[in-house]
Amino acid sequence: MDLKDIKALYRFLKSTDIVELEVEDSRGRVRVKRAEAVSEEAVRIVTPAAPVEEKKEREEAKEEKSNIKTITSPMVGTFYRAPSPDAPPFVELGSKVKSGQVVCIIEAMKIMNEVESEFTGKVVAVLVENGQPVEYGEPLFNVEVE
Amino acid sequence: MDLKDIKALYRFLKSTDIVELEVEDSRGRVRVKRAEAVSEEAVRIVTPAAPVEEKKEREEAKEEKSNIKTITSPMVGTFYRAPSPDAPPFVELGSKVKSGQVVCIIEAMKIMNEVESEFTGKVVAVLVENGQPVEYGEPLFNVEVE
Amino acid sequence: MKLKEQLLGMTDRRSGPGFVFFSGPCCYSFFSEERFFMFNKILVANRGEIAVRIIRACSELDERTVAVFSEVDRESLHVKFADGAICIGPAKSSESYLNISSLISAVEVVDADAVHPGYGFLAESAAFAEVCENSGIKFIGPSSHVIRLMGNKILAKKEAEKAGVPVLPWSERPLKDEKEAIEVSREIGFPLIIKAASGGGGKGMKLVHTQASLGSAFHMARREALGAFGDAEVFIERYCERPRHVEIQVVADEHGNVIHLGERECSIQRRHQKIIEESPSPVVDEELRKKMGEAAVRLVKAIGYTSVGTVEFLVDKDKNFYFMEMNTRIQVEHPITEMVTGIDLVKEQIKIAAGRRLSLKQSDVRMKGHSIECRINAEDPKTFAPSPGRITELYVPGGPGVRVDTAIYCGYTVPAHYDSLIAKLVVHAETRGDAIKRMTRALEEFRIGGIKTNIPLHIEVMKDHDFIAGNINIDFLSRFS
Amino acid sequence: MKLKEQLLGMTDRRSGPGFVFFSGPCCYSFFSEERFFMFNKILVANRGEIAVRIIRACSELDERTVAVFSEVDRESLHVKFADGAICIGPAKSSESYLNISSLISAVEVVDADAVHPGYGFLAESAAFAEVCENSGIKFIGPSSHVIRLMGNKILAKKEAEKAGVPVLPWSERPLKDEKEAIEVSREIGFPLIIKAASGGGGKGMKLVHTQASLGSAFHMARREALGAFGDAEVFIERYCERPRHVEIQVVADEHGNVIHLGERECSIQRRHQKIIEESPSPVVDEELRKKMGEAAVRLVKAIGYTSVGTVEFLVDKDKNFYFMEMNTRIQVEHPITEMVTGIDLVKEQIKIAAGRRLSLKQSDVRMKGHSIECRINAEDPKTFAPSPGRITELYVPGGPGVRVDTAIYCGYTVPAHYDSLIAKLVVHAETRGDAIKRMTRALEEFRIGGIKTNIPLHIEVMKDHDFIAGNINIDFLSRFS
Repeated sequence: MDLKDIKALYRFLKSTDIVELEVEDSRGRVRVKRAEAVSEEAVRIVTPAAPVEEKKEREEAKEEKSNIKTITSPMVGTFYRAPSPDAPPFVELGSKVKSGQVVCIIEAMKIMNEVESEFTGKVVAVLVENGQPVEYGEPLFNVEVE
Repeated sequence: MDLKDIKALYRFLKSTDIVELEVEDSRGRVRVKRAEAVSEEAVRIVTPAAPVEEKKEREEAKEEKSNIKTITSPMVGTFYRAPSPDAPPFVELGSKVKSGQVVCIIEAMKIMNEVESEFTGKVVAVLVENGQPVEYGEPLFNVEVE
Repeated sequence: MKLKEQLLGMTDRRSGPGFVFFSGPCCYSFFSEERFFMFNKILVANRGEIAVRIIRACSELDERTVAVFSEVDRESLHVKFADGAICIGPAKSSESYLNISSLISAVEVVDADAVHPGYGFLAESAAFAEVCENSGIKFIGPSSHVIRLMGNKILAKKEAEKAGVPVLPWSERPLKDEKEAIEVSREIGFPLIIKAASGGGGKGMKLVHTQASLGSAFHMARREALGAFGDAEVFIERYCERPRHVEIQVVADEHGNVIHLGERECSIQRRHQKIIEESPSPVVDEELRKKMGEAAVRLVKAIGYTSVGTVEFLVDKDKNFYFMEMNTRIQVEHPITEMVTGIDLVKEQIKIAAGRRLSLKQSDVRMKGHSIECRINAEDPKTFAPSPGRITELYVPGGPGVRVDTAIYCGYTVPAHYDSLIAKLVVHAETRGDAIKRMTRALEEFRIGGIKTNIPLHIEVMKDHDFIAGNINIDFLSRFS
Repeated sequence: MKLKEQLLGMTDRRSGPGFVFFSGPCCYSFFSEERFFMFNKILVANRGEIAVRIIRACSELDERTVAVFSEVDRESLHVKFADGAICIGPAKSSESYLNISSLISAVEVVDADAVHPGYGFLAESAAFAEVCENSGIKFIGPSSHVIRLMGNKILAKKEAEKAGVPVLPWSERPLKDEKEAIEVSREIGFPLIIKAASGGGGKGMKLVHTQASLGSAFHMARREALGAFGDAEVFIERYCERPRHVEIQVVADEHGNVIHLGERECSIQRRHQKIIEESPSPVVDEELRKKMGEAAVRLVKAIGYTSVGTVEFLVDKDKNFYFMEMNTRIQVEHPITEMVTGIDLVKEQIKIAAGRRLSLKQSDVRMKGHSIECRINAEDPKTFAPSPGRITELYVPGGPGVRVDTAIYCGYTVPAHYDSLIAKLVVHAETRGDAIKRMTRALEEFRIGGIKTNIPLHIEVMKDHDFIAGNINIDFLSRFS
């Protein structure tokens, strides 16, 4: 932080009613004191960084609200988009799928397991490359439900 | 945190009646003060940890505000209220003391060390029994300063 | 946690609990010139402290590991410590850690060529070992044949008898009906025990005091055995009163070399679950150790056992010992043997699986000092009810002669789905007395906040006069509840 | 924390970091019938990990302890682990941990009858030992006479020569003036070293390459010695190029029994501060160990030394060894000797102070396996600047063969006032190679958040070709900065 920064900061502060400011880094400490102002809006205190779990919850919440559903892998194995190397994929990006329709194969212990869509809608994302290994619960396709 | 962040934060604060904000990370310390009531009560959210120091600070603050001062032991030793077993105590509860006046003796390694009051005022509390061991910094007397 | 990223960036997986690891590239790259890989990758088919234990051994051997985890174990330490990790199913063990096809599939997709089963779960599943054998995956343990043989208590006892290992008088065959049971009871006398052929570890046993109750006990035992093990076969054995439970650790390579590493005293049990183990045993002298050790080695050689394993004996008050069963895996309590012999059993087990020869002869084995293990369980010390939950505070004892094997860390949530064992506190000292003092000191330092543990019970035992005097048998703990 | 409460409720003081201890009464009450108190109470006149180490030893011996602390150390682990604690002064060491009258006064008011000085602070203060002797307080260490003798490097060298212990060619007396220095330099040759008689541990040394610079170096050395040690006496010694620093651990009781516990290799140093130690040394064979051990025992017997102690040697590339100095206290690196011998040095030290006889003969001492210690310092690994502060995250490595001696815990604030050593990570394994792998694994598991540490430097060393090959000398670390 040099004089230029400090001047810029001061110009900004002058335009506000902040009477005290304290910043410290990295990722630590912010302190702001304003001259008394009057406003009836509620105060919201967001505590910082509740990591993974909260983010997940938020994502889930978003999913629920939106009409994008995810088809996940029901087992560990290798992901195949088509029944055989020369056959066309079960579904393409943009394909319409129906609930119960086979969308891919997971090979596990030399057995080809068909994976069916639980949703009816349009495939809006293919999340795994053909022939790649997948773990249990790994997202495979996003489907936009009507 | 750069100026942009500070500006964004300020925009939010402006929409509220927060007059003081303190954030610290990670997972620690949030402090918010709203204008609200004219009473000076603060919304104090005390996140755990750092108990001792904070408490100490608060105690000191309280002490500073009040006119009760504490005389503490300058060394490890045995606390004696009088120069000899049959002599009267240097000070009694309610005695007036002057700055520099001897208030007790701490015996350390067979040497009698006189402890002087740093304050002028009235002894309002004797905190240690005659003949008891004391550690460094242990409170001995409370003195009400005029 | 994307599988692909893991598989690509194996060396970056060694991240710590809660925050990112700060060091440079891992040791593999450095040692690559001189490294002799025993296996390409070892899949650790377990969880908790034993998975961490195995990963540590592999890391010290420069062997790469892949952890498996159920959905609730995503934040577990074994996942963080392994070089790679793969989710194999939901929380329920039958669909994850006990799911053979899921595990084999995981081995295939991560390109592993060996599996370490740990203890519990599939460690003594002959079926799992057999699938590995048929799929060209090295099962780090004995052959499926031997697992199956020792898994049947009737066949195991017969093998022991053949090898000249003492057994308690018994029916010498499965019993078809009540009549046969009564006949046998005349020879053996009361009290006697009815045991399930497919039982083990204290499960499926009925103590019978009089002939009057023999009939109903026999039928109940068969019914329970069928329900619990899918096998109604039962047999009768003489009951040994207030025995000690003493086991011999054996190590056998694939070239016919077999040694034993002395005994472990495991008499402090609650409902047939060992709680405290020690080595050496306060009752086993050099002569008895030699006799029991030689008996265990005879059995191991007779059945062609390879890998580490344990032969369990009952020892009566006159120091007679009787074969009870063989555990064909690494034991929970293996660290106490490591402490007194200085031998790393899990490393040995992996080396044996890679075809290496034992580097030690029986005469090289020296027991030094005394070691005790306390199993720290997440449970109420009074009611013994499990106590899962988030660990909010943690202080792990340290200093001389203290070893802690655990998968917990501050902030970790102990899931409700699995065994309540969360840590093994192990001490080593010059004498038994010193070891008890050291264990007391370490238990008093140990702090686990947020859940209840049996640490207070362990402290009580360490201060118990009978325990200190070595007066223990398998009923010892009953007066602590 | 009221002193009186502590003194009354001694047994309740064993509370843990951050939360209240949950167990019942402490072991003292239980063992009281059979307990033989060596001392009434032992005052531990130190802080940090060594104070914790001593308290652990006392606890295992059923000896009661009183911790001392400065105002900034109120929340330190040694305060929490001791049976009692007393504040002895402000943060500044000269007014607390180095304040003899404050410590003696503390001994008196808490009714202790012995003092353990640890290392550093007053551990090698003949004055402190003498005050203890005159006050009827047992100083757990050698006599003040011996401390004073070995504290003077000129007297110490003379004693070594008398005892037939090899020393480097030297001036054999303190040097009065430049003329005398030049005379001596003709006999000894260049390069040579000017050392302060009252120096030690690498302090107060001047390396001189040519006669031209001898004069100014001599005057500077005298001036610095006077400033640093209050004693201008200096002497000249032949310079030994790129030596190894190897020391012998000795143990001597008050009945004339003296044994040695083999060597420690301490060549990995930064600015004469040891960073990594190991035992056995990669260069010391059985014959050299015997010769050095016998030399150390001769010196100890000659000066009438009692307690544990260390005789330090320089070893040149031809395996000649030369007496350097004697440390009359427990060393920072004592755990590696404990790991390979199985002997608890701090317990031995306390027992010796209580007048007990050694329970071991030289022939009973067996070194088993290999041990390494890494000193974990709170410092920037690049700049070596100290890094005090609050520890916000902590994962301490565990598992087989890993020992951690530390006074830190999660939430603890490392004060800026004292030494930056915050933990000693010690491993033990069957071979040196295994120990290096184990240390690497443990270092990679170790997580200390909130402050910087030298863990990355240690990991680098463990992966260094020369270190792995055992090619080390006291200049080894210079290429790591």
